[in-house]
Amino acid sequence: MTLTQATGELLLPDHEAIGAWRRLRDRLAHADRDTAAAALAALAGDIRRTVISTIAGAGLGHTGGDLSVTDILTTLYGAVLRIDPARPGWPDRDRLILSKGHCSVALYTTLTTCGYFPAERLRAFAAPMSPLNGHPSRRAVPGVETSTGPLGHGLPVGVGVAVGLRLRGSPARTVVVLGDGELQEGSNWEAAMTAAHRGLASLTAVVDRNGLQQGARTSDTNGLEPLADKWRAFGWEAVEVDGHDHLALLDALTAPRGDRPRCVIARTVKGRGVSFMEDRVEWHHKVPDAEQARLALEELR
Amino acid sequence: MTLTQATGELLLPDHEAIGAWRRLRDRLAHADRDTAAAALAALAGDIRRTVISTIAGAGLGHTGGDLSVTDILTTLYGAVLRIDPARPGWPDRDRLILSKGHCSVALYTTLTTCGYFPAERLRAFAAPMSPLNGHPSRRAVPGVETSTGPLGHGLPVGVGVAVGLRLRGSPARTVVVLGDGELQEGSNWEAAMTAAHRGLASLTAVVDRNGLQQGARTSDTNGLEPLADKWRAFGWEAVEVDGHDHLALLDALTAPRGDRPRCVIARTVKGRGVSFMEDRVEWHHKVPDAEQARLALEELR
Amino acid sequence: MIVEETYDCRDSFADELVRLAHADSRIVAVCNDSVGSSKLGAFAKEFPDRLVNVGIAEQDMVGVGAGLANAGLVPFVCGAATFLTARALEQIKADVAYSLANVKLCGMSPGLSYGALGPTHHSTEDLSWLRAIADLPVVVPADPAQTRAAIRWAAGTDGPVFLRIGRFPVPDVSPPGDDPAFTYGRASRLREGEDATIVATGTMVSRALLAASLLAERGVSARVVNVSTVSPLDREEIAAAARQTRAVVTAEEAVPTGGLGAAVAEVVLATRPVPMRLLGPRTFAPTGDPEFLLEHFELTADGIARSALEVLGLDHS
Amino acid sequence: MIVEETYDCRDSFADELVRLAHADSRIVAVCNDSVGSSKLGAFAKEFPDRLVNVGIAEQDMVGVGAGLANAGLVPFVCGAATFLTARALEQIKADVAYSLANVKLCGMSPGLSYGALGPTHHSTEDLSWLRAIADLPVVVPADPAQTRAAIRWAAGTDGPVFLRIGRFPVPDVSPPGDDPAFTYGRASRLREGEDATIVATGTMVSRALLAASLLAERGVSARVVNVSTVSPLDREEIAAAARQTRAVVTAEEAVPTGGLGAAVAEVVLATRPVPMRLLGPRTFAPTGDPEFLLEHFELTADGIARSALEVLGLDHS
Ligand SMILES: Cc1ncc(C[n+]2csc(CCOP(=O)(O)OP(=O)(O)O)c2C)c(N)n1
Ligand SMILES: Cc1ncc(C[n+]2csc(CCOP(=O)(O)OP(=O)(O)O)c2C)c(N)n1
Ligand SMILES: [Mg+2]
Ligand SMILES: [Mg+2]
Repeated sequence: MTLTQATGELLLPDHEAIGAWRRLRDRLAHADRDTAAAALAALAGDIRRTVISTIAGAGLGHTGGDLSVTDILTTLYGAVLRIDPARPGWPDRDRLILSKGHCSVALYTTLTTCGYFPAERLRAFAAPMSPLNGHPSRRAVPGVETSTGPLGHGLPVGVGVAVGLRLRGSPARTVVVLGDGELQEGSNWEAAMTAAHRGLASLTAVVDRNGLQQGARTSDTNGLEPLADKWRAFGWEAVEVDGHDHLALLDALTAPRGDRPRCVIARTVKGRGVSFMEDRVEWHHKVPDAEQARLALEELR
Repeated sequence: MTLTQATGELLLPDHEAIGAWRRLRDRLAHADRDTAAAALAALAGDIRRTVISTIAGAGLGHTGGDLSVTDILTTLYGAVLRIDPARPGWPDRDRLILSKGHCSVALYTTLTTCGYFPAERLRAFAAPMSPLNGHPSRRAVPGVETSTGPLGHGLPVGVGVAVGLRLRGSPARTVVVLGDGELQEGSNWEAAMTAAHRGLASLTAVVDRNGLQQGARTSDTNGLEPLADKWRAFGWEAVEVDGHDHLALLDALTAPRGDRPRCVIARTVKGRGVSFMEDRVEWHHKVPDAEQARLALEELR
Repeated sequence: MIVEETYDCRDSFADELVRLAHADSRIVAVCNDSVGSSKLGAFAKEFPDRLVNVGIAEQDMVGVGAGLANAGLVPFVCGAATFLTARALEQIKADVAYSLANVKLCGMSPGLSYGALGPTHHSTEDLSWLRAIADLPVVVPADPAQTRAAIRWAAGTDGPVFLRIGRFPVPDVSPPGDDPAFTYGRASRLREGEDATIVATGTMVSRALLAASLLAERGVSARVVNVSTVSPLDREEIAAAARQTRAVVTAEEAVPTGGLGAAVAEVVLATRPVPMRLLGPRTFAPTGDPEFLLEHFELTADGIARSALEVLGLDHS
Repeated sequence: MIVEETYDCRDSFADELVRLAHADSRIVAVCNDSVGSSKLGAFAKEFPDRLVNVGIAEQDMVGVGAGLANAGLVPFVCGAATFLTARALEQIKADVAYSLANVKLCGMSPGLSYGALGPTHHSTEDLSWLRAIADLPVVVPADPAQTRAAIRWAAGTDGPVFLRIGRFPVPDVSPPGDDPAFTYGRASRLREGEDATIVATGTMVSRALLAASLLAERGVSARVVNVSTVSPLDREEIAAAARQTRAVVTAEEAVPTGGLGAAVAEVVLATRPVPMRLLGPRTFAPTGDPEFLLEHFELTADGIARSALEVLGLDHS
């Protein structure tokens, strides 16, 4: 098969970053809760700052959703997922699918903190011929399991991964990170039904419940509540946590499992960490100008 | 706009049948419950027999689902819907959308009992150039509000109708009849969410809960239970009734309404009324041969 | 080089829709959490009850549109072209086209206009997808005047329509005084020429005109035809091009082998087969802004002119 | 008239899939409550754990296919062609083609084969829809031998494929001894001829051969080319037809102006423009069984032969 997308330079592993990430994982494996919380908070802070400068530099991005999902991704990559960034194709890796693909910058940045590719490459985000386009492409970015961008695609793919891993006898787990507005897409409920029917206990959905979608509050657009009830009626376990509390997320993501898929509804704030962005719908895809970026970075210090 | 589908002869109102239907409606309006039940049962029997002979004659049809939905359609057209078969375009008519469009023969037959077109025309079902093809076409069949056949289309359209009628200040109501297997389509849940968000109290969904889909039981394919909980979690009123009990259906379809859409889960038996078809998956689209048709008609007498 | 003023046709669309909605209370808008990108802000303010935002749910959006039409309203169903078409194609086929529902589907920001948001957001397949559906007029206005005229026409016509509303900035191309600037089913000849014909649609029309100027400098006389109704095609105008000029180049911000290019090719082959070149993206795009991507796919005045020379056998520069 | 034996290619598909699944444990099947119509009954019996029936949910079906591929399996995703494509087109674009997922999409019972079930069940737009998507091979076997060979090829190739598996009964058309009966990307010349070329795909290939016989009786020598890979097209074989014969007729059970016809037209125009006629349905079908509908749309040996005569300018019968 010939790839018709010119992807410019390949993204290759950053072994130094991989080493640092491995040390972090080791440290966290033995740390007490306070130490773990502090380490993850530090990592999240790094990621948020890079998100801001990457978006400001490229003049493109979905700032609000990147900042609301950061702590979820930080917890997953920092302390939960069994992965090997040096071998993105390792058959028994845990899979993370960012279904809300518009928050690619948070994902790309998180992937660099694991060493999938060097952080410098983020400067090419959205640049001509760059492998890093506005939405994650499986063709071009190691660590990206499936190309996302259109909403409502991640959960069906995650269901297929989980079914496939079970068939192959793999212990790997599958996590799909979803937007809340995204749950208006019916494809999610098709997949939710299938996941429950098949008892996919290795599948976790994390909903970034920031209460905002592109143009307005979810509750003013097409209300989702009672959201946990919806998941339960579709046969899932559902828990609600503070989506900016790394330890709460960690607990929800690692708690012992029954025979059902689990949904973690992570209550978050869109634009989290930057006062003038928090819970403001216009920051869905607004790009900070130089001054706003400076202020944001200051607040995130 | 030119219609590119050759539809053969037009279907025109059958004024005699309209008269008979009007008399039935008048009678039912003043009848006690036993009389009403008997009248509707008689009508349903007529419809079932015509369904069998139409399908056997054409060599095409979805016998099982036609027989499971018959009592629902009988109740709706016989006693609930405010319609005028002489004026299928009357702006304030109640709308009935058969989302499970494969059960066209039950619908076509019911429409003839109201006089939308003469019952003789059913003999042309599936014949070359006939207006009556295997799935109801809005272009060709008076009384058909939207073309169905692909599953999961009816409820979104019904939502649009209900929103539109409300906007226009019309008192008309909208009823969508759905298959149970059909509810695996996510488009239904998109529409369910929108209907609840908009408080569409004039919208009713009736689920033909026969427990079977095309190839197997719903519970063996992609289980739907707890089904009422799903609708409730999506913001609807939900009631369960015996889908072959005309009075129970009538009550559920006419009970006073709050400010929410209502789902009537009608427990039915696929192939209802013909012993060797009842609850047998192969009768989803099996066509009775001459002997089977004879036996079926005998049982339905 | 003269820098012309350019416009985002979504603005003309939005403005005209509000104007029409004042005059006709049946007009409603439906969208998928795209009030901003569909430019429905003003509509929402003026007619809050007549905007049905179903959220991120394109199948529902199109079905709701068909239902609104059934109830006697005139819905303009607006969403990014790629999601509207890719996600709701069966609804477009069954609920709208096959049901002959009076629904105006408005595919916003088509082609490559989402730039670095990538191929998942580009709508380059939509013309192929929609042309294949019977009884669905596919209309692609080329500038603000055509956009307004097309919206007016659509609102006044009973039946399904797909309107492709550009986001990529374009200059005026409609001849002043041309009223209406859009006539359903009719292509317009914007420049006469004898050697070759450039048949273009949407964003490519202004580039086709520039290409014709470049070709004139090279002594080549190129006709320019603006096809604003891609389906059904104005067969006469294309047949005239095949009869009267020696080569045809098509240009569109869409996969050409199912889009405008394919439509024109059929008529050329049935009339007088002359050599043709079909310009348009055929692969997933690399990363880059829209201008970069148009260049990447040779969808520039230069690229069009070069193709015309090649197909005329004059490319020995 | 000799009555040839005819076959439902779904049977060959099903049989070959079971055979392959015995040899390769990575092969799994995915379907949308279509175990019967996709002929997966035997597969289900032999490999109950390897059949993922998601129910009536095509978006989920294709997404699940992409996920299974991600997990290292080789999914054959089977559903009626129209629902698979119309309902899950964005999943096909994003999850399969753009993601280069190793998914084999099997569109069953395409074209008009659902007969009187009507236009909602006909899949005549699918070739236009899928050809527009980059990096998605579109394969249309013409008989049992080609079906088996195409399935084998698909199973052994890493990447997305769409296979259009016919239900309408067809006779053998592959030359005996032709092994493999299907070669990806290559069209096969089934009959030599100098006057005109009939380019056909799928169910139309046997009718094209019959048409060539009818034409021979009229003294017209018609070449017959079977295009079993519709995308990417075998440009050389089509270019040869354009160079060596004076007219081209295409025949397919699909909207031709975005399907095979359009693909062939482009090559003809780029090589040596000769007159062409594109046969295939262009409207929603009336009611009728498949045989009736094929006649209605002139997709018969007679219809093809008549078109060839017309395009050669010999239709003064
Ligand atoms: C199918 C589809 N429809 C529309 C869009 C446009 N879109 C991009 S992001 C977005 C809002 C997403 O909201 P949410 O899921 O809540 O994400 P978050 O708040 O985390 O950014 C929309 C509508 C899309 N990407 N895909
Ligand atoms: C989108 C779509 N996928 C698949 C089909 C094929 N199909 C026709 S009927 C049917 C089963 C329907 O089951 P259910 O909704 O339970 O209807 P009923 O039991 O009342 O016949 C299927 C899968 C279809 N018509 N539409
Ligand atoms: Mg959100
Ligand atoms: Mg059922």
